[in-house]
Amino acid sequence: MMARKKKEAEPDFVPFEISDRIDMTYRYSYGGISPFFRAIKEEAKLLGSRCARCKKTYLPPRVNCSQCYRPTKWVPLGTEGVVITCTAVYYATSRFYAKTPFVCAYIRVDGADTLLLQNILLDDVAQARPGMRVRAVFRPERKGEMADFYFVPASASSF
Amino acid sequence: MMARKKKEAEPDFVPFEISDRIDMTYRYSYGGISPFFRAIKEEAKLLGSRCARCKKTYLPPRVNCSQCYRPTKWVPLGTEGVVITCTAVYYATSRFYAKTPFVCAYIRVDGADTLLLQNILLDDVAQARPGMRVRAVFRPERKGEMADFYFVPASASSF
Amino acid sequence: MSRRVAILGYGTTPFRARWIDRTYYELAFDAAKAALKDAGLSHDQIESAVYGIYNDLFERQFMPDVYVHDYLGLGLKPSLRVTTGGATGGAAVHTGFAQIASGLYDIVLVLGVEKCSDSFNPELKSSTPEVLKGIIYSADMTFEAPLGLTPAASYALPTVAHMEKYGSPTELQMAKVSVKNHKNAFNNPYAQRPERITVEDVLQSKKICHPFKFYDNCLYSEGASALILVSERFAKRAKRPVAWITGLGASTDMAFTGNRADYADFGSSIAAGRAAYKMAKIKNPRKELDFAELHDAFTSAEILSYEAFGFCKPGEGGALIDAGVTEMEGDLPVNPSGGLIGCGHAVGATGVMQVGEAALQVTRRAGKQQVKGAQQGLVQSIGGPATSWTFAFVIKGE
Amino acid sequence: MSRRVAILGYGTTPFRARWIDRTYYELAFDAAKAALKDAGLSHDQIESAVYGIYNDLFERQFMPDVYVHDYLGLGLKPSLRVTTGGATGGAAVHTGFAQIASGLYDIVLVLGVEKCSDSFNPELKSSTPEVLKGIIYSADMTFEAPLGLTPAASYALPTVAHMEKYGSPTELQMAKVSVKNHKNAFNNPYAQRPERITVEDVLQSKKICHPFKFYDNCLYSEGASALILVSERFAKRAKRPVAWITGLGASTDMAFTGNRADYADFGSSIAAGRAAYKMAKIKNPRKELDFAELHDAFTSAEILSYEAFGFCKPGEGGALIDAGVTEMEGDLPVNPSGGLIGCGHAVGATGVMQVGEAALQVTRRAGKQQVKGAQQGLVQSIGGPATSWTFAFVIKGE
Ligand SMILES: [Zn+2]
Ligand SMILES: [Zn+2]
Repeated sequence: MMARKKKEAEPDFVPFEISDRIDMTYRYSYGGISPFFRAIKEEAKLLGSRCARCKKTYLPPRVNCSQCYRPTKWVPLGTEGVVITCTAVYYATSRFYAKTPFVCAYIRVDGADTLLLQNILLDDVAQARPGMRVRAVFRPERKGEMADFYFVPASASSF
Repeated sequence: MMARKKKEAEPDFVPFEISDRIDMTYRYSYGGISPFFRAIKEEAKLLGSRCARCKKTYLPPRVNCSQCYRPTKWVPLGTEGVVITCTAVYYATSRFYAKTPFVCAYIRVDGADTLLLQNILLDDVAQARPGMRVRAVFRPERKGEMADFYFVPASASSF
Repeated sequence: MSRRVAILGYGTTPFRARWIDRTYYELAFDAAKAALKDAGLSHDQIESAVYGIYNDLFERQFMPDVYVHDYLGLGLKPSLRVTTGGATGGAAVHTGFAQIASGLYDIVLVLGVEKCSDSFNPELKSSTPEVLKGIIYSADMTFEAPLGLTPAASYALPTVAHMEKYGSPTELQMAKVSVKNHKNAFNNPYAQRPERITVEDVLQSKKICHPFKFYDNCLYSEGASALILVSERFAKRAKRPVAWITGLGASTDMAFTGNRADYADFGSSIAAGRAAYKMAKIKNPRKELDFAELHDAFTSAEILSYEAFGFCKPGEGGALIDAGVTEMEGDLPVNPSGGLIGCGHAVGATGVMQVGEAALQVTRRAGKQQVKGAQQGLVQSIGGPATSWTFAFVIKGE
Repeated sequence: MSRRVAILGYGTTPFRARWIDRTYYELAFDAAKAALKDAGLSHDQIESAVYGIYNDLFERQFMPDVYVHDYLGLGLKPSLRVTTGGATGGAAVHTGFAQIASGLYDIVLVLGVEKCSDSFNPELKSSTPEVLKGIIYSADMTFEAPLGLTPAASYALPTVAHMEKYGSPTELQMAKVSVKNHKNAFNNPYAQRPERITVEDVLQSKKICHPFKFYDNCLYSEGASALILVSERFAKRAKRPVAWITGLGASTDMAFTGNRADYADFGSSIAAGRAAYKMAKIKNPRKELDFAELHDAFTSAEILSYEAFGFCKPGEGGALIDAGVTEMEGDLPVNPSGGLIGCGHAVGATGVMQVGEAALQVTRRAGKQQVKGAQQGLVQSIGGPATSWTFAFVIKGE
């Protein structure tokens, strides 16, 4: 007993379709958070930003503390963390259609107070679980963007 | 005495830029006004839409009269008209950058009560003037879109 | 509140997967014409228009509202557009309410419209993945969109966090929401997808994004819905009972969602619900509400919303559907219209449609989907990353 | 009107061609922080936020407002976004006004921000033509965008129609507006392009779109501007005089512009001006207004606006600049801030900035650009095809 298709009224003329496209191209500046992406690209390192007053470390970083409106300072973070929540994506957007299935997870990197979204590379995507310890792996070729790294189970010997 | 550049404060870090792109592709339906574009493509003709009650002929056409909320009817229009206002474009968007200069004009096609934007092909774009009589010329290859035709001075022997 | 605001008219197009024979402004026209007829007004009497349209890429037109305004014959009258993701329709109602309550205008058109299915990916020969791409430009383009995030994932991540925290909802409980809303849609002549399905159909349908299967999703729709909001003066001239917006709440949670203290609850719905209940003087929503139209973009969203709006305690939303409380026969029916799962999700139109359906309920004009004795209902409009935005409304009869 | 609305605080970033060291939400933060400081409030006290951001393509982010809201630390407070082309800032102020006048909220942040210069065309190795392309997706995508329309053409077409109907403005009169606004900008520390130029410089500058030359255009800017609007109760607690929004008008003309009865006048500004004057009880604007901040996206727009707002009769706007009336030394200075030509046009921010500058004038805090004895001024925010939208405000001191 599957999808019952509703009968819909037919228009009294034949609709006419054309191909079209909307596009914009960028040289996008990361602005104040440029140091974060430069560190990923050039040093394969994760930087957080810390508000000394609120004792809060942001990752994703922000150069202003949203709680007290004071500037934050850059701090180096480790590359391990814990999964807070996660999902396996089986049906994706046209850009990622061919890459399914893959895992998206919110990870609390050690030393950070906030969660970072990242992919976790697993043999079986159904193994992703909250509570998993994971570590970041940086790709050899990096452009300075989030896709430059991903996570694997902390116990994994290599990927 | 040309542009004085304001001295602006330099940031205390080096901004980081990446290339990026946003795009969407379509098979766009003209919906209720499909007959207008089909007539352009298949018959090289202009159709208006007429409200019998308001005695108003729309071009661009609309299948509902916006004044009295009743349906309109398709009516064939001629291909001559008069320029109401016009401009010569010397600096254009990235899509039309290489095509400058060109003329955009609002034209009242004979029999229509509203104005239609179109290009006017002229030897010298500075010759475009309100009050000019113009006639539509359809390109031999047509896709069913506004760029399938353009206007020339009504007196022009050929283009 | 200085001035009361009534819903005098409501009109909607059917919600469909695609309206190939209508442009977005032609759809909007159909909805506006129906709402005006319902209100017994002519378009000349509209004093201001608020348009809710989510995503310019869907319409293949930036600033689409300005063309709708012309097409509706409202030239020279005031208008503006609001856009807040999936909550766009709710934001439009909120803005129309404020315009009347402020005394600026007495008769306001609130119109939501969306048309997404012109998007098409030529390589995949498919529309949906291209629509999803258009939505994901709304995810944080620096930190999250480049990782393949999807709209479903944006709901799945808090759902999994909620399951981790409370042990619920189960996939079976979620399936029951799908069965209920598909079934309710049979009573709604404008619904896109009424279906008789079983929980097994849901559980066995194609995996989309853990824990969601195909039947846990709403489908994207095209459609337009319109309301005529009026001040008390004009409401009193109506020849039939009208609906009143007696409570209104709004909240926007953190959209860099990793910044939230707790990821497992619908924070913006909790806050918006409290504000709406306070304004409507509702103390015990479970008892005082007769029905609710909730934003079931995914089945779990409806269950988490039961909790957020105090129909039950946190973590007990799954038990509520198990007990049948939110079925049409239960004592707090949820989504008599079929909701986004059964009726459809024409983004900018959705919140407007939900408020309109609630207005039909409290004026006893809801036909086959009428909840008996419906006097007061709740409407929720949510959107954004992990339901950042919520607009909540209490709609009451006379 | 039930409740009066005051401007308690204003803050802005400088307007610049590019803010390479700030993301859009970092710019918004700078403006919000400055406005809060000016108001003497903390961000915790904000009850609701209205964001004005024009074009998601500019920001390389759809739904950009929801990220701004989080970044400003306003999580869980209500927010929404309005977008109405070049008039986006005006629509945001209009919406913030309605939220307070309605009694829904007492303290509302109205924040406009725009960042367009990340757009870049790799073949042309240039930003501006790509920005223009992003704007033209707002032109009617079926009938007009495919013909190469540009934003300049959208203003040039009514300008030529006006010249045809009235024989004015002349290119020389338009040049005088450019000289004036570039000069005024020297007094504005946040202005992007103060310049000392002559009418010959304008007339001889590069042709852009007949009759506009390079110096007839505003330049696209990046920036953010913020207002703190408050109800009377909170305005009375202020330790210094505040500005009041005493008049407000809005109008949206036909956007399928060929449908208009007359193409030669700014219909939406005429209608919005009348509504604003009526509310502010202004009978003779030329005498009762002390200054105006008008939307000079192109020089002719300022002149046509003189006429639309009744500073002179239709067709006599050119004579007004000839007579020096709208110069800083004249009796009705227009654009003391430098306007969009001298200060800049950071689309979503522009209308907010203009209202803020007017508030500075009537509270006598406008520094070097202070108009002597300024008690009451007009602000115009326009946008859309051939200025479809106008939001007009009368700002008054105490
Ligand atoms: Zn802090
Ligand atoms: Zn008619």
